[in-house]
Amino acid sequence: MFNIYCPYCEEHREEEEFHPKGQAHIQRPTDPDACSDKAWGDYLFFRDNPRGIHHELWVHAVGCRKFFNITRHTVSYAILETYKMGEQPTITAESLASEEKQGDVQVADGGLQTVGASDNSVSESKGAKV
Amino acid sequence: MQRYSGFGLVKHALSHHENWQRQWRNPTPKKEYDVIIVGGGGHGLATAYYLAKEHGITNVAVIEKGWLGGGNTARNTTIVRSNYLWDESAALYEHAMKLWEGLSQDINYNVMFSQRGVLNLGHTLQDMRDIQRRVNANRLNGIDGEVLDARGVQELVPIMDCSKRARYPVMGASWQPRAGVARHDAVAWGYARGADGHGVDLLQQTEVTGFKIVDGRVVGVHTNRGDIGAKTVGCVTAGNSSVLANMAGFNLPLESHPLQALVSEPLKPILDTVVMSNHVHGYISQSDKGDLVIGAGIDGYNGYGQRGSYPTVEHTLQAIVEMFPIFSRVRMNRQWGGIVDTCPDACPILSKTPVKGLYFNCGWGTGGFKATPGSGHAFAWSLAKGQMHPLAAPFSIDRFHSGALIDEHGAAGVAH
Amino acid sequence: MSKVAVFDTRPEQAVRAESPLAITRLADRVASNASAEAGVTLREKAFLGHLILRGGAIALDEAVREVLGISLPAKPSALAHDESGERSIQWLSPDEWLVIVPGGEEFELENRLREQMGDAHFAIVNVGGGQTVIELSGPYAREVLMKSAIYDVHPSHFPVGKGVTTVFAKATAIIRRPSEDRWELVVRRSFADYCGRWIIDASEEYGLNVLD
Amino acid sequence: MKHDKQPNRLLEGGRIDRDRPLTFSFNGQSYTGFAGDTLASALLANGVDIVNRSFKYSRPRGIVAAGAEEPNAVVQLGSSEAAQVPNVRATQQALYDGLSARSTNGWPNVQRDLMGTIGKLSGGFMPPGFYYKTFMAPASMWMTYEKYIRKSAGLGRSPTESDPDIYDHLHQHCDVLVIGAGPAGLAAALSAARGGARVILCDEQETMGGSLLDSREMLDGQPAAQWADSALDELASLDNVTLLPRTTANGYHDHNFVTLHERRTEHLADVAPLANGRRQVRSRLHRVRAGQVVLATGAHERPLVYAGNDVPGNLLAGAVSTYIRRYGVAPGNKLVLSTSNDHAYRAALDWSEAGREVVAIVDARANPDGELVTQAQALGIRVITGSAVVEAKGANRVTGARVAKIDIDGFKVVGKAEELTCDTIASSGGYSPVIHLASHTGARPTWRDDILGFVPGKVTGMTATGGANGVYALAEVIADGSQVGAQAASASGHQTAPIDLPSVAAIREGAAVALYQVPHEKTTLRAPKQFVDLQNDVTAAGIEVATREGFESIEHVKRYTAMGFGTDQGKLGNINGMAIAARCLKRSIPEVGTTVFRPNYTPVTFGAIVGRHCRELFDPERYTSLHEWHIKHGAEFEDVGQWKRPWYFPQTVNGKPETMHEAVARECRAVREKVGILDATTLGKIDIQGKDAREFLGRVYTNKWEKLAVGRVRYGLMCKDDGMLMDDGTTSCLGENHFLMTTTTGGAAGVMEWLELWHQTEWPELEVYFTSVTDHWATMTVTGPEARNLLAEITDIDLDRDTFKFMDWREGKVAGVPARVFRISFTGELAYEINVQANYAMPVWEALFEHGDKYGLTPYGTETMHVLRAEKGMIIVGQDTDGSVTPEDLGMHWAIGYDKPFSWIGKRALTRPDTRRENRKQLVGLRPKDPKVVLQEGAQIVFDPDQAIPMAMMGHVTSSYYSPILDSGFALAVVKGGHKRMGDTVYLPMADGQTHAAEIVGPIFYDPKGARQNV
Repeated sequence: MFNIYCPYCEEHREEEEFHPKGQAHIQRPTDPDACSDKAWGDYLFFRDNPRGIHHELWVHAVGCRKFFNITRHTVSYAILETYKMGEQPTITAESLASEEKQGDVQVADGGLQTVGASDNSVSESKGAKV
Repeated sequence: MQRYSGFGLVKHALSHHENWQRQWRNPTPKKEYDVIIVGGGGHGLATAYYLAKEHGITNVAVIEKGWLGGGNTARNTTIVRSNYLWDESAALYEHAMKLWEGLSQDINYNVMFSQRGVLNLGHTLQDMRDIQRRVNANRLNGIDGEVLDARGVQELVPIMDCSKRARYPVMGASWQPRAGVARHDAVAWGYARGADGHGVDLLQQTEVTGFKIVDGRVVGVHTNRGDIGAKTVGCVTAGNSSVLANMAGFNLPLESHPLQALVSEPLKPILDTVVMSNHVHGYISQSDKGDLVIGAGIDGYNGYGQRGSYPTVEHTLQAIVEMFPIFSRVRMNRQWGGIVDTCPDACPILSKTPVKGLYFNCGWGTGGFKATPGSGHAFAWSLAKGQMHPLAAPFSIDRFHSGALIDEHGAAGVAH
Repeated sequence: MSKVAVFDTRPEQAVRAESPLAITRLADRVASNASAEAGVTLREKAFLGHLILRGGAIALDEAVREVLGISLPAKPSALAHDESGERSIQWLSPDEWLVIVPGGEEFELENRLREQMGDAHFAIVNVGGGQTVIELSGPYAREVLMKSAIYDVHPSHFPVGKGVTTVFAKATAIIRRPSEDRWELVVRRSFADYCGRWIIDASEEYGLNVLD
Repeated sequence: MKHDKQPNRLLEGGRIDRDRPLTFSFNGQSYTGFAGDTLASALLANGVDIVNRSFKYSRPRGIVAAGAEEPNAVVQLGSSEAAQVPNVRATQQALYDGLSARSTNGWPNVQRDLMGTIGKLSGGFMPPGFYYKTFMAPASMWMTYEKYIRKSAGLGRSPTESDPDIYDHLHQHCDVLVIGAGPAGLAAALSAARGGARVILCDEQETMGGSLLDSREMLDGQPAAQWADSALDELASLDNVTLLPRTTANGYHDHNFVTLHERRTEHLADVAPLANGRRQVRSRLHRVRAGQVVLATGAHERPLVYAGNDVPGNLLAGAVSTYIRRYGVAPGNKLVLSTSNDHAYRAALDWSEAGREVVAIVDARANPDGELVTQAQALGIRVITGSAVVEAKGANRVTGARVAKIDIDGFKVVGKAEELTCDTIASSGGYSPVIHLASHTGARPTWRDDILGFVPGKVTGMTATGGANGVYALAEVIADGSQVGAQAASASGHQTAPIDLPSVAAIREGAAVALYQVPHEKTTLRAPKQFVDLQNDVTAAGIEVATREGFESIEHVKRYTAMGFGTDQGKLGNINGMAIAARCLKRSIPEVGTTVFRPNYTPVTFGAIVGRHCRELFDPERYTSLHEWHIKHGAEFEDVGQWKRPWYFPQTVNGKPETMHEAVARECRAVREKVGILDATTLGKIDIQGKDAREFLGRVYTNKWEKLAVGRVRYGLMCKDDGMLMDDGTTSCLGENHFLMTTTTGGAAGVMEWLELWHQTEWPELEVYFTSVTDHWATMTVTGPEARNLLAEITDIDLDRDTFKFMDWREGKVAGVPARVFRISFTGELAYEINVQANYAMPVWEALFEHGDKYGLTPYGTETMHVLRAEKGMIIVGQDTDGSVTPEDLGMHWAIGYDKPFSWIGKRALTRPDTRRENRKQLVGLRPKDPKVVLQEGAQIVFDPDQAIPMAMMGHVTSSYYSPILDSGFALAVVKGGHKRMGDTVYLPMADGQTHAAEIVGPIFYDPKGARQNV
């Protein structure tokens, strides 16, 4: 369960006080009537769904009731930064491109899971045959 | 291919099980295939199986980055039903249901399809209106089902609290007798063995890293084992569909969410049907091994971590204990999560894409397992014929621009 | 008519009022284990004046100091009282504060604040009928909060003069710490009975004493 | 009674209280143990060999381990039906007086079990996955086969009565959470606490101290256990430390959120006893948010895999030491120890010190030379090197051990086996760090060849120490723990205060050898069963067959064989299984894969996870300020969201309570003919202030607002940007910059957040504030021809029809209470909605009834409200709409401001191809041809009743009632192209075979001109 820093309350709060509201920075077209059906459909339904860095809109629903943005890794679930409405992220997939390659991120595999031969645990072992 | 039977089992026992054949080969990739299926889960393997069996297209590869059936196939709670509200989805899921009913014999692999019936409970007047509407629609679509009152529910599930004491007393339920559960791993393995038997190459530990696209038409895929050519490519990668779509240069109206499930310790048989409640928000069945298999809704945020947030599990068990107070002393053994690709209208996408020859089958959200045979069957038809199967046509990506959504949130309210 | 309709919701003559917790009959419910050595003591502070202030901190601060003699708490989650301790103002969000005053003062207070604020962009809303204050004290009051609320109520994290909106059981509540030994919950009227019954249940092992 | 003497109880030693004997029963037999025993140690003390039957082959099984890793001793606990607890691990259940337990499998009993014989006979026919390969013919038989498969599965049984106990949660927050109170954990907790950090130390056992409690080592010249006691004394004395014994960390979630399960009373009884006269919780779940987590969970010993290794009398070497040193129990007389390492020699030393015979130590290594080896030899114990126990003999108890020289790399037995007579075989194949919790977070374990085990992967804010990190030598463990604890304290902003380390007599240990499955003279497939996962009856042969069949990923192997899917999650078996798979596939263990465990570490009762959120506290019940009146007047309630709303008010008519139909008919007539009153408090109310309030309304509502005058009220529709109706309600202009918006009961919270969303994210420049006043105002709807006359009696507001018009609001006093009165109508009758501050609602309501008698004032509920509004063709969002309905579909073009300057939310979507479709489902009225028929809500509509299934469905009934005023059934429905089908006949084929016919009409059935509400 996430521990989220609310940029308005200026402290970490439990995830249960917040609601996720989808992708951040979705701008409503300024002149909807001039939008093509495709453009309008894209605005309504088509979202980034990255495996990695994602900018999300959240609301501190049981708290200050303010909406704000979270930059979060959708695999490790690490929260890289939270910032207020109207602000832009300082951390993005691009800015992290070098070090935040997915392979470096620890992935929970769920269930009783197995990490295949591609896993880094191999490189760290001397591969002792038994 | 070695046929399985009780007699065969005895024969093998006498030879100390030394002569079992591989259930599928571990081939090296060819240069090119007629069709490449990306994703070795239930839907992908079923697609490959029907391509070979029904359409004679056997020069096919299934490319899986991990191990066969290791994604949502291995993680779902195995409920199979077809009592969906809208004609389009009802038709697709009922198509699957009919295939389920002969699947074990068709693929000579016991998928343990157990038609023990599914109850969808109603706790409010609106729940009951929706149930009536759905069951009436199912009946006129030729899908079995009836509406039960609280007494009828109590008779079917004596251990459930159907009293007025409950916070949200049970007012009734929809009941689909032909629905039930199946053994998830067996579905993947059975289709895999069947497809392999028809000559399909199953390439595990092989990850697609990109698509080869020439003048807007797909001609192959890049993988960690080199490039592989293909005339047609079908992506059946559930939670990772958006990632692959981006590789091909377009976006999908999908969000990948964590969907959690849990099992109790194994118990002696006590629950003989599947019970689902949208309102109290949980569902439960008992596996043949004796575990109570339990789940509920998705987590609200996007997540590829195959784990979700703890409160979701708490609320799920609150719902289960509310419905079944006698389970308070039963223990939760294990909890896990899958990655479900959800659509705005809680319906799947089976569709052509902006890239010629590249097809996507995704967006099944929480309802994918039950559709496995139907999805694979209709998708194979579409890949073979180069046009979408009539049952698949309504599920095109275009609906998100035309507005012709098929809103199944009612039927999909609880993960299932 | 003015641009905003101010309205005194209190009758002049005495009319019977019912607090949100009236229906819970707290005293009857806990009579069984109420006792001298009760670990938790509960008291409803009913019928107080509750006002929500919305607006810019600077403008409101002046007005509030002028009218209430308290300076507007600018720090998140800050809670300020006047000398008497009867009037308080609490930060709820960067542009929202909760004022609680003795019952009957709120209408005049609203008018005076509006005067002070003039044409500034602000809002004042009387919510006194919609919420009530539950005071918890006693050696185990904090344990009861730990059972109920996800927020960290350890003294090192929740000093006197703090107040937060958070999850209490399955309701939303404001938790406040007006003094060393007292905690306050501000709960919505329609959830008050649920919160009351929850507290009774959660404090059972310590013994609950209810004061009117 | 002979059971009173405990044959295996040593005369001295152990941390049990021999002065406090406890009686308990197992499978109906009565036994005696001592305070401080676990059920397992007490059973062993009493010489109980068989505690269960295995679930696949029904083989007799005995106790193997002494802790959480025990796979066999899983019992059914409980002396009464309601107190039944399935699947209790005997090694973790403290003994209490009167404890009653049974084996979970075995028929007629575990001693003589018929399934066992069947298991013996058919064992060979049950290779892994055999059920996938058979039971397929004939197809019709599967459900029958399945019944028997289910019967033979499962461990314990669920109680069939409700739980008499209660549970709860405690939300904990700390700087440092230390999991495990062994040497590493104690040292870590001490140094962190001395640094001033808020520390929580939890340990799953009855007593804290972990391995120190049965260690042979001396710390500062004293028994290790004493050092543990003094460390615990200090920790207990610090008020920044919370000690939680009997508390298992079960789940490690994101951002250092850990769930701890504290068993508060399980060690006392099967139903929680009262504590000073008050109920206490049976167990408590701590939800911990930790700054830093220190993983000090130690390591689990690995058994060796050899033939017959499941016969009772086969134990883990470490368990033997634990039972002797901690419980004063020697679980046999003649011991053979089979080991791959020095550490396990302790078992033999403890055994011989207990005065029992060590037949031999069988060491897989060619020439072991550690100190413990020398000690053993000094005691005259026979040490057989380069060898292992290849097969255990015996059926219900070990009777001997076949020992042979083995070639580990060649995986074969060399030379002839020697059979040693013994009744106990202890084995050790090394140690596996307990990495489960770290795995929960998704961290991938890392294989280390030097310790032949996986260590936890990297987790932010977590450090593993001691055995959990592959550090085993006591001196290093304590040093490591102390340092890790200090670091954790400083990481959370406290000083580092490492402890002064105790002096330990270091014991030099020789290197261990990697041995998992012991070779047998026969091939694995032909040798007697060699068990890997005892609980799920997974054998080495099974794993080999799986790999032969192409299951090459360890995950496939596990799923195909069910290895690790038991309630122990393969704590003993997984690494051995992976090693066997690796051998079969000619790969290394890490190449085959790593196991990532999932919560829970050990199973947790649903009750503990649910806590207090059950029964009457499962979900809040929201009440209006008039709720008590409704109860007193016999209301039946309807759940609307979390609200309890009066549904109808059945009266007793000549001794009989009215049916709902009768009550509703009476209530409807009262409103149409006299006057009725409804508690409408639950409607959402939002106070909107600011100079841009009007502009904002224009953007979120479909209709126009710029001209709404102060004192006036308007109905509005709210859409999402996809054009679909989301909510509706009236909004009143209280002042130029001041509005009161009402929403549907269910939509209140959603609309409030919706307004904030648009204001905060899209239009922050608009000067407007929203505040929920839903709970502040109580709302009473007085409606009916007599409404004005009644209200006039107790209000000072001028009710004259020309000054106080329909869709006006006025303020004044009602029954002496300041009130805002809104002249709006959801019934079609003259109506006044009275809003007063909620604290005064009851006296106003009662005053209305004092004056209401002569007008026949009748309270009515939501059902009557629905009938009356439906007669007027007024929709209910969520009943007549379902998220796929636009305002145009509802024929509400009059409420759509197409020419508003701002492109309001939902407008653009109305011109998409699908929303332009001619045959969209549109709201219409349905008049059944047979007026006696009340159509079913949810009934599907077809145009041609004679078509074959599947039928073309053209719409469905959304609302349908009997109208007492029209004396007929009537309905609202959505029908494809319905607006152009007035007068058409449609058909509704029902489940009972009947097909109803109905005529499409306009949705307004009563007073279409709206005259009655305008009087």
